[in-house]
Amino acid sequence: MSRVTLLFCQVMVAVIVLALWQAFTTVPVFGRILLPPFFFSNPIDVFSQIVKWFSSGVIWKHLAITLWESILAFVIGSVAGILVGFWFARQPRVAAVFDPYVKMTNALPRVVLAPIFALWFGLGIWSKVALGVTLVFFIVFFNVYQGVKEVSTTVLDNGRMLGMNERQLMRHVYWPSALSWMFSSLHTSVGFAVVGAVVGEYLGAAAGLGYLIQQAEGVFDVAGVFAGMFVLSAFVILIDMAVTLVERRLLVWRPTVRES
Amino acid sequence: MSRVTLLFCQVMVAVIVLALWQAFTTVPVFGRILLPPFFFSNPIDVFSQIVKWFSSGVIWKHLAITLWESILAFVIGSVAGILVGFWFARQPRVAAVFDPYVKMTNALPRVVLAPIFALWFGLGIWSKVALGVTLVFFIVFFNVYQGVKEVSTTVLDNGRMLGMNERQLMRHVYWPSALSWMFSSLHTSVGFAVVGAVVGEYLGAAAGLGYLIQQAEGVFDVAGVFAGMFVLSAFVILIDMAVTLVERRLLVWRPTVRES
Amino acid sequence: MVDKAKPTAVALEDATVAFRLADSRIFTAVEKARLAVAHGEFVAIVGPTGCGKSTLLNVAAGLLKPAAGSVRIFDQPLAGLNRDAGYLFQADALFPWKTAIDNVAIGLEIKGAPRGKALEQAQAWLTSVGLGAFANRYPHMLSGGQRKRVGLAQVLIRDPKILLMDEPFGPLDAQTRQVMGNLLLELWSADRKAVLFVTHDLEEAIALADRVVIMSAGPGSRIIGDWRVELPRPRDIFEVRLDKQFHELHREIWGVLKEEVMKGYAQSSQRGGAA
Amino acid sequence: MVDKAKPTAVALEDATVAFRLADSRIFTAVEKARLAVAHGEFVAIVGPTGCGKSTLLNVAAGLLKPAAGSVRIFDQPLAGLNRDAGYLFQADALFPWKTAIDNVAIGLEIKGAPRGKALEQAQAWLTSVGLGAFANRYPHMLSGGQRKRVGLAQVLIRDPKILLMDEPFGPLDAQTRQVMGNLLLELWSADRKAVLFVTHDLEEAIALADRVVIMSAGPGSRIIGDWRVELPRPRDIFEVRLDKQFHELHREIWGVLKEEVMKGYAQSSQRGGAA
Amino acid sequence: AAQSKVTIAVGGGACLCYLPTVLAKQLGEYEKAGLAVELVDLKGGSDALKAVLGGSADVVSGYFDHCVNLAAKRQELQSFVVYDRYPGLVLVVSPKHTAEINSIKDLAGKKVGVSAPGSSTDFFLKYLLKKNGLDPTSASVIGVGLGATAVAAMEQGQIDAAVMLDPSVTVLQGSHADLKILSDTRTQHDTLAVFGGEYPGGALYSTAAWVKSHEKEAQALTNAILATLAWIHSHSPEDIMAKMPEQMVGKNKELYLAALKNTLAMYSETGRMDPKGADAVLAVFSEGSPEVAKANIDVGKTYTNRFVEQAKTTGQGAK
Ligand SMILES: Nc1ncnc2c1ncn2[C@@H]1O[C@H](COP(=O)(O)OP(=O)(O)OP(=O)(O)O)[C@@H](O)[C@H]1O
Ligand SMILES: Nc1ncnc2c1ncn2[C@@H]1O[C@H](COP(=O)(O)OP(=O)(O)OP(=O)(O)O)[C@@H](O)[C@H]1O
Ligand SMILES: [Mg+2]
Ligand SMILES: [Mg+2]
Repeated sequence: MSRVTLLFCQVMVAVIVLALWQAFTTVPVFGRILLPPFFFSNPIDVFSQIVKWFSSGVIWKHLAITLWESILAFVIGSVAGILVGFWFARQPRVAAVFDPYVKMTNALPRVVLAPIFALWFGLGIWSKVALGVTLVFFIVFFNVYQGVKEVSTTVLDNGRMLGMNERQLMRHVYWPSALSWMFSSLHTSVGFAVVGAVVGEYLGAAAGLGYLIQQAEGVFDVAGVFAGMFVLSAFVILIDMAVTLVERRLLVWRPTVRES
Repeated sequence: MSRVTLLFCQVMVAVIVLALWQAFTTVPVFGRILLPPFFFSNPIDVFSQIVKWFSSGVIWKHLAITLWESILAFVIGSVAGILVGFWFARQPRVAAVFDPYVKMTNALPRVVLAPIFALWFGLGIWSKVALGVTLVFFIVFFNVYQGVKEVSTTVLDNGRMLGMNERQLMRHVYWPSALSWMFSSLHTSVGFAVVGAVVGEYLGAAAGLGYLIQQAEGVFDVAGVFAGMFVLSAFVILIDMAVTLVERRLLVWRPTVRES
Repeated sequence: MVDKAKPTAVALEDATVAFRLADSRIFTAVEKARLAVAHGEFVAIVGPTGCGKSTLLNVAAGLLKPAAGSVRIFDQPLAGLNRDAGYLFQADALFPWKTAIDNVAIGLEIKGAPRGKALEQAQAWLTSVGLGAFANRYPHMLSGGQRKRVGLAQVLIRDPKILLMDEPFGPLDAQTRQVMGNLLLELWSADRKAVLFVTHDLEEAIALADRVVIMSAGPGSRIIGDWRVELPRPRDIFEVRLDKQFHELHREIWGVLKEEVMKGYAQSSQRGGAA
Repeated sequence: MVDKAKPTAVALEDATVAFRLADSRIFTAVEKARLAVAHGEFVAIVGPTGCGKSTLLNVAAGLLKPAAGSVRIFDQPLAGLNRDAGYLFQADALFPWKTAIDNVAIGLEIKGAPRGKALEQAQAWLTSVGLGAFANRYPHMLSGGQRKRVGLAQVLIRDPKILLMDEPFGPLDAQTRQVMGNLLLELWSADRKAVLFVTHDLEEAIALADRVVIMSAGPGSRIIGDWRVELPRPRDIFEVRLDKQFHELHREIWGVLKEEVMKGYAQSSQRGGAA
Repeated sequence: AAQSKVTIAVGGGACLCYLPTVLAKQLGEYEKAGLAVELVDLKGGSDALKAVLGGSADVVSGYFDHCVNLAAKRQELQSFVVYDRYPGLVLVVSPKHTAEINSIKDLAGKKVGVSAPGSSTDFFLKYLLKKNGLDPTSASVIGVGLGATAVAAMEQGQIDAAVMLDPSVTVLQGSHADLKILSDTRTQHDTLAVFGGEYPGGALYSTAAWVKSHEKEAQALTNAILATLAWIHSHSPEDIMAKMPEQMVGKNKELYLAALKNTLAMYSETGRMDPKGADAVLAVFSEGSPEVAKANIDVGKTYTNRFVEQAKTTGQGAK
């Protein structure tokens, strides 16, 4: 499939979804409006809201804050996840001891922790970053942990017989071998970083997209809510593209899959 | 490390953490209480709250509801994630077209969607299940998708040359090969299923642990909040153990890692 | 050279195979290979390492598309996978999540054979490759030679009309090699499959095959020799080596081969040279 | 049999190796193996497939702990990995994420050699194994024999005091095999490493080694023969085969080996038998 | 002179009950009083309060009842200016259940929505039930929040009734002209009927320690709020709406205006705490929470009118 066809298909999907959305919010089906506008707004309103935000420029400040929070959460969370994942995988005893606690921590509802984050990190961006980090960390951690354990035994033995010490094994064997696991988790966690930031703002903030969404929600301005979410999603795609670029660069060595 | 030593270490970790917690909430360090009891309660209060819940039996109803929601969210989310993951991995065109949309959807703040879930699924357990599903699905999906693509080319070619059709390849090649990816994501998503359920309850419910936690929060009963989270975490460990059992059973064929 | 009476099982017509390298240069591994294997014919391919033998089998299997030229299987142009062929890969290709017996039985199960019967036959096959006692081992618990033999049983149990074998006896000791060779010949003579057999052992090639094909050193490797082996059938692999004709043929082919190898070695070891 | 003057590089003393199978039965692969390789000695191990040759090398490398018996390296009991040894594995063990040249250079880089110098030497090594032109290929772009040779260069560049080689020339054609064999002998005679060399080619074993050791068929494989090869050094692998002494030795060892193989084959192919 | 910086944590900025805090900022009243104020929006009153207790904000703009509630936890909070004289809580019957429920007494055994269990709305419900001779636990309480979830639940009749705030009430009134309201404390009448006096809603409060050590700031805040209240009562709802930030008004201007009109009476004219109201708060909470009932709280410590008095004597709004 060429790039052009692909783009065309993608645009078609968007068009169809938007058309259905518009139709179901305005035209009754069997005497009932399937998507009540009170909850779903409609694409035209949402679009005009987005246009207004961008043309008036109010959005930039909020967007910048949210993006910055997301990126910080993503970077800090994934770096921590990678480090701890490696550490656990290489220290099976430590891992065995802490395993249940890690899993317990992962099950804590982050929303409930918000006041504690506010206590520790204040009401500025850092409490939102912390919320995002608690989501990203676990996703990356579990994958890296598993990825390191999946190293081919032969290749690992070869590294050891070549005289690699723990640090060198890490760099030349575990790290490249766990890369595809890591990237898989990074793709998931890009979204979660943003979710964390927005939920953080939603729970308490003075600016950011989450704040905008909350304001809109408070006055039942669904178009505003959806517009906020759209802008968000669009920017996630951008961050994800950056991740994909890095991935391509680091994984050049993989055989390209044969066409079937 | 024998099972006994391991258990001992694990218990020790818990004891130390609890002791520190107790100490920091009561004894001032440099004239300051590090963990203000208003935010952190203290282990003894939390413990007595848990005991009270269980001895009076009030907890069972709430626990049962939350567990049931979590399990449903976990099962539905992961089955859907696995199916869609496989489908996308085997249909690269479909995957290419929908890829940006999946990523966009993953970045939607679920909390904001709560009203829509309430509208569609009511205030009963299903709206909470839906919230959990939106978390679990993406985690499992991304990993299964990647896992299927990571199949060794030689083994895949062998399967194809042995005359396997798409269904048989799925069953005999892709599925077993993607298993360890899948389980890695399942371990992550157990926690997220619970988080989804609790957050859902937190946003609107008549029962469940999230409801209990929220009630406690409303009257500034931090011990109650922590007690709720503890009970939750403990049960996550149980679900995770079930997952691990299945994993062990399905992955018998793997070489056990050599002691280094 | 092809027997006109029999249909052609595999025909490569001026097949050229090229790979795109990382720096997006093109590496031509095989150039204009022309090879026809008649139905029931046993053809051995010998050539210096890296000349393109595996590549040729991949083309015949339909796993690789030639950049130019065509592939015909039983006189039909090959589109997609070659469904008539069984392929024993050079690399380890067993399913790591299946025991030896399941690995062998899968070939029958795919065709819809009931599991009980498939297992029974698989056990018989394991026994004939000398692994009856290892039925319940997972591949990582087997030695290199044992894995190869499980792979052999996996391919043979399906009874394909065309056999593509890439160094099937490589990691076996000389004695086991002969046993396996005789097993293969027995099977082959029973219902005359077309066999494409890659080996580095010229003696083995002559002892087994109807024709021995020699490839030149790569890149752009070609088929540079094609000898008919007129030794009488049925043959015993060990005894046939005592034949005078055998020795003459061996010397003749070896002369060509040796020169080719040295050429290839000289070429490919230069920095930035051919590749 | 060991030369008393030289220190012993590798000494297995009644080493027994057992594996736990999936059904938690114990499979004894090697039983009471007793083998001493003197400093500077070249020992070839030959034996039926699946007898435990690779297992023995793993023990000498410190990758496997024997269930009973001990391993001594330069007269020190081996705890953990054998840091003096270089090991060319039977299976493919190149780092798939490194190009051929990086795969070779890594051996030096680990020791702290500057990258420029390591690459330079790696290129030289690639050239001597005939792959100078393939320096920038990732392993999956190489043929089976090419990968093996990169592996060979990877091990040799480190110049280890003990060489463990598991069928290093398996997937190579006869001609390249000889070239590689001569290369190995040249290196070895320059600074007399201790070499443990597993092969299925008895001629190769005799042509290269000071001693040829034969293992019995498994399970519970033992070392059942140990021949000293008194052919004069330096040898040319091809020419040494014309020697009369060579042929006598070959016949003698072959007699023992053949019997052993047939025994092993009969044993292991019975259902539920040995394994 | 350098302005003092004050961070105010608002317990859900979108609620009309907190409008004066936001409006004061829009009008520039804080600056006039010599303060640089940052408004931070939190999900709810209790989150705002925690932010202040944790030290990340200085002052809460939220419901006064938390001061009483927390006195039971030995946290000393003190309100210094009250801008809502009625609580604005409305007990609404779901349009789907209008027929079955005619009075509070009919709520026994029914499902009633509150913003969250343990919240002010919850206590209000329990108090009403008790006052009408029912067991406070006789209705089952469901947390539905204050926003769209609550509206959806009401529209679909998933709950029989709910305690709501504006603008949600107005939204429902907009689509159901015959919406049945059992108690409407946006009005003086119902507030007096239920609580026997004015009942404080939104107020500015902080820890007693902060108030003591930041007299100047507390005074300035009081002045700003008083000035804003005066402005509110001297302008039309349209004028007020025009001053509010656009994202808080949203696209549906009529809705906002309607809600604002419903709410206007709620805003205090004096900023004073009515001592009877404070006692009523204690009574309400004693009803729902045994802990508060037991705690022997001195309500007098939870508020002070001295800043309001001071403002009166110097003339409203520091000039
Ligand atoms: N994916 C690839 N990309 C680039 N070059 C490749 C690729 N696969 C194989 N080659 C090159 O094509 C040539 C032929 O490879 P092939 O594997 O067919 O050799 P072969 O004859 O089977 O060798 P051997 O006896 O060592 O197995 C080699 O030079 C190899 O380097
Ligand atoms: N992990 C394992 N678990 C159980 N059995 C094993 C394991 N590894 C090897 N074995 C068994 O031990 C025996 C010796 O294996 P080994 O790999 O040493 O044989 P080998 O002599 O190298 O054979 P080959 O020439 O085929 O490579 C074999 O019978 C094999 O099945
Ligand atoms: Mg090959
Ligand atoms: Mg071996």
